[in-house]
Amino acid sequence: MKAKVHVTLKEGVLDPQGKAVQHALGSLGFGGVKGVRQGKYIELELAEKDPKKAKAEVEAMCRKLLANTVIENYAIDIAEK
Amino acid sequence: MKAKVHVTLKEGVLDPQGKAVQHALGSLGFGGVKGVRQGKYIELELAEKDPKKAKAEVEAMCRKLLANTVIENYAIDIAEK
Amino acid sequence: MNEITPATVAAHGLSPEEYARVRAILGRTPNLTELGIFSVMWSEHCSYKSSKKWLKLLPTTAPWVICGPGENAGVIDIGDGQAVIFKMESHNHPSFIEPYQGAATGVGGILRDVFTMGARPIANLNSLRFGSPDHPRTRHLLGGVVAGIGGYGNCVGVPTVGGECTFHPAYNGNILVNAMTVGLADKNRIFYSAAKGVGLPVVYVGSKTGRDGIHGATMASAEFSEDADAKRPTVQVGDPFTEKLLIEACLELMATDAIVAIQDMGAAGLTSSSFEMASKGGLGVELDLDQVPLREAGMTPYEIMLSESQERMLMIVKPGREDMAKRVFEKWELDVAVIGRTTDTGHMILKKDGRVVADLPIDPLAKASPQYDRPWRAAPRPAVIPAADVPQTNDLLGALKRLLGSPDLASKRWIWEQYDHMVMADTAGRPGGDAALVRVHGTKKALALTSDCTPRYCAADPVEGARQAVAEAWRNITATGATPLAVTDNMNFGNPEKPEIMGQFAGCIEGMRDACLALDFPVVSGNVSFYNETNGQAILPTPAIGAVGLIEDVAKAVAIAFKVEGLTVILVGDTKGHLGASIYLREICGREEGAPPPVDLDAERRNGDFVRRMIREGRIQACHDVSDGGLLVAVAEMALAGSVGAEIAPPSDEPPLHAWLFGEDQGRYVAATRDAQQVLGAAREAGVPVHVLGTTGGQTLTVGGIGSISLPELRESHEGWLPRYMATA
Amino acid sequence: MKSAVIVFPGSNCDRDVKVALTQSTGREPLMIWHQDRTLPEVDLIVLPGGFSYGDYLRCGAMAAQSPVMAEVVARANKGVAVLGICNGFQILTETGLLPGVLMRNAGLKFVCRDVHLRVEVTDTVFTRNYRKGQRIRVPIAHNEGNYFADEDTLKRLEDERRVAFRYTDAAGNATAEANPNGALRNIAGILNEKRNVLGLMPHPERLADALLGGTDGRPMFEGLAAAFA
Ligand SMILES: Nc1ncnc2c1ncn2[C@@H]1O[C@H](COP(=O)(O)OP(=O)(O)O)[C@@H](O)[C@H]1O
Ligand SMILES: [Mg+2]
Repeated sequence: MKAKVHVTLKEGVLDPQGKAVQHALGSLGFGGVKGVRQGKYIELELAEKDPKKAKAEVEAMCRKLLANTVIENYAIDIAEK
Repeated sequence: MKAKVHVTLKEGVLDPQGKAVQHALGSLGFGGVKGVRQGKYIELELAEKDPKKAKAEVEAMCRKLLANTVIENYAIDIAEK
Repeated sequence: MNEITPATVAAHGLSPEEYARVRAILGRTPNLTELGIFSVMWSEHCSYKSSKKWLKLLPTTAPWVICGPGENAGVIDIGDGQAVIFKMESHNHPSFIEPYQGAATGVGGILRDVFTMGARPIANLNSLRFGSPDHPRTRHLLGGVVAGIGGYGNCVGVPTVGGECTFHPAYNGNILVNAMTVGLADKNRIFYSAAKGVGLPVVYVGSKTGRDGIHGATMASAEFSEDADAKRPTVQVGDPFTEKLLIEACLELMATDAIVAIQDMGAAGLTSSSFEMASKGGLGVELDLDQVPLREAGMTPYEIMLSESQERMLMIVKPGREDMAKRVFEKWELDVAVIGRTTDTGHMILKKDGRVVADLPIDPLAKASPQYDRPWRAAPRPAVIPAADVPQTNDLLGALKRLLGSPDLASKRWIWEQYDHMVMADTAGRPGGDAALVRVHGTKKALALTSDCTPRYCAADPVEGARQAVAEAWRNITATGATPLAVTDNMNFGNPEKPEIMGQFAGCIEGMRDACLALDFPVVSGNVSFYNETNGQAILPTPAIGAVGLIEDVAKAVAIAFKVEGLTVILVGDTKGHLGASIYLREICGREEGAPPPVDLDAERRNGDFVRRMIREGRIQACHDVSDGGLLVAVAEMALAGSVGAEIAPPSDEPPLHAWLFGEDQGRYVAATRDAQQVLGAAREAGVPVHVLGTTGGQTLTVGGIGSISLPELRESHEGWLPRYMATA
Repeated sequence: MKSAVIVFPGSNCDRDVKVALTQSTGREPLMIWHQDRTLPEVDLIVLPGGFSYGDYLRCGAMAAQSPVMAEVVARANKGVAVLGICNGFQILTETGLLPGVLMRNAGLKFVCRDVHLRVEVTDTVFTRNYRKGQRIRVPIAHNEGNYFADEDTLKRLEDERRVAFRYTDAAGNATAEANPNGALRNIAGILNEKRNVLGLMPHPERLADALLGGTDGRPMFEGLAAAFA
């Protein structure tokens, strides 16, 4: 199974990176860009064959390691290949 | 319009972070995890109303700033809200 | 929740009596915004209500002190028209909740305290305490805190040159993260926080205000319980890049005559900064909250006033200088806005959407802030443990190896290599020695910087332990050849409402006072962090001492390393063999008990002054004070630092060998000299006890009559522990 | 020698390199703000270390888009000497003046310590005062110094003798243990084809003063001064 994980900052949490990127885009002439937020995108392959169990496993990984749940949310997609 | 951008490392490019995450998952007891790759996920809001034009604009942002095309690929999703 | 109920009052950390006082001052019931303001202004963190009475006992003056406690940081004179500005501050609770961001924002906060006074920050230090290495959270907390300190300090480009890091189960539920910043300023260009003049613009600069850390100050003033997780959303995220721009922009504007007063927005953000500036200047202030740059839509006055968003400053500027301020901050791409003006009403008036949303009298609020004389009880002094009652292992060199590889004594290289300790290209004495040496840019002079505390001594005997903490800081500076000048402190304790905790606090103040007076080492700034308890379990009393010294010619300073073979190794100071509360007793005998080593402040001063003089006269080539672990540990550290061994001979009679090798008697230094005869002669004249220990050379450490151990074997133990510990998940 | 140091928001070794240049050449460099679109005539342009734009997004990515960089690229292409130290190296790869990228350290930690380097080539204005094969000690301080390039690029760099410095042990051997960040082939610094652009992760400006513990960085600045005397 393949898992795709999005880790994003919770709403209201300051995103210094997003802020700087937004600013830089502005100076590069891309006007009208707002609300830039930068997160992480993680792909992994799992030995687990059962989608339900795979999802539960990745959930545990997110809570334990992949996401900092104090300030971050995560979303998991499980796919066949 | 809202744009979602995935920036991922090209195949064949070493990913020290992904490797370390994989290793850490292993020592946390998550066996059978392979092929961990870590990329970036960027969300932005655009003033542009036309989806085609919006996409072209974000393409330009990716080439100029958001991705380093020597080692990274990017993928763009444009959504209504 | 706009109605003020007893539950609302309690949720704001105000006691019913305090709330009654609020109502008496206002002559009415406060609204929620006003209550919020009272709650942070009267929090322990901002008002020092339990500690003020005691802090007054500390000596704070000396001819070289320009500004003592009361401002953002302390200021001392280092000659040639220059001043050093420094302070230490805690970020314990936030770091426990989110170690990376907690520690990072701790560094950001203390940097702002220093550059707000006009100084360019030139060095950071940090004093860290973690729980037992076996505790399941320790590794994660340590890794996160160190990465956070590095992440922030490295990015702003201020070298992190020193600190300390020890472990004890008492910190399992309450780690300590104390950060210190040292800055350099022109003596006649120091900025203070008192507003002067009516009708002057109040200017906001830095990052936008978001809903970060609302209630941070009250959180720092409350005890932890198991539901600490529920408090998570108050975590703030640091933006070191913006801080770096803020430093440059503020220093640029400070070079003009635009600023009347300036204050960083720290704990309690806009509330305490505006309040303090007005209160110190005896003025009123009127703020238009619609002008405050906001990050999020729909923020209420309550949220705007209590937000602890980072990287923000508040200034009062001269009339007509708003545009100049704007130009500078816009060049650095920072937000800047005039958000109000000073008044002569003595009131703080907040407006939003054209309506008055709060109206508070400033003076009564500041003056009537509660002050407590909390009951206290001194702990009984533990018995002195005679060396003869402590078993001697038959493998003394094995014991040395174990001590060097024990968590408290193991090398902290793993930590400091994650800190850029060389940026600014003035670090003449890097981490790993006694005090770090940072050259005063463009001169031959250098500052010697250190932070010290031995909490197990303070737990055993707060008075003696605090004397020791001050003495050790003084000694670490002296061991480089520098003259100790002044102290900042960070008093970390449990719940002050408990008499035994207040007893520890009172005892530590007494000890610090004794030592600071005897060593001419005034306290110029500091911070108190109470309520370091989880589920009723308090931390060890931890009065961390940060200190600054000065050497006129950095070329004369010495380091701890044995670099040359054939030097005579000497010991300065008396050795009685005190093993009570020692590392040997704990690590080898598994006992944590007994009175700590007493500090003879007269001897301390005599020995230190002698060592410093010998260094300045070029008679000593390497020097290290003797502290944790005792004499043999000190000699081993010197050998490892320079990769040159030594052979030393123990005395023939008293004290017992293990007590001589591992006793933690105070006021001692190990030095290597090529002028042994002159040094011994000078010592005799000065009435300072000096013993010849042996000679440097080879690749082993040899103790006569006992045996040898190779430096690689010792190094493996000393350098290996922390990386190995952190590598295991 | 006339030199210019480019200052980006977040640069923090700009002053350090200014001091080193002034000490070894007797002449102060011009400090150029990144917003400037013009550059005075100079012999050497330095992109200093630090955290331009906080190292956010990718190290050097935003700085590479600064107004002044277009002019820096133009000068480099005309043969003006350009030296990128640490963050400056990252900026040079982001502009394409140098090939490859600097990725996160293999150990995933910021590393600040002295390392040993082997000087691989001496036929450049930057390294002419060193001996070929000389082993020097210089500090590193970075989180992203893990040099990566594809095989073809690496081969070209080697064939054209464009690797300027390699991480080695004290004896001068480029071992895996001596590699502080996982850089391919222990690469610490590389040159462009014309050999007038050098990017390196270590900080020669931090060890150019005996009081700071060594002077192995000094020959780089003295060599430059001599080249443009
Ligand atoms: N958290 C830390 N950050 C930076 N340096 C540290 C830290 N902990 C320890 N060090 C450094 O390690 C060395 C030894 O520390 P310590 O044993 O506390 O010294 P001492 O006993 O002389 O006070 C010192 O140079 C100190 O600055
Ligand atoms: Mg010491």
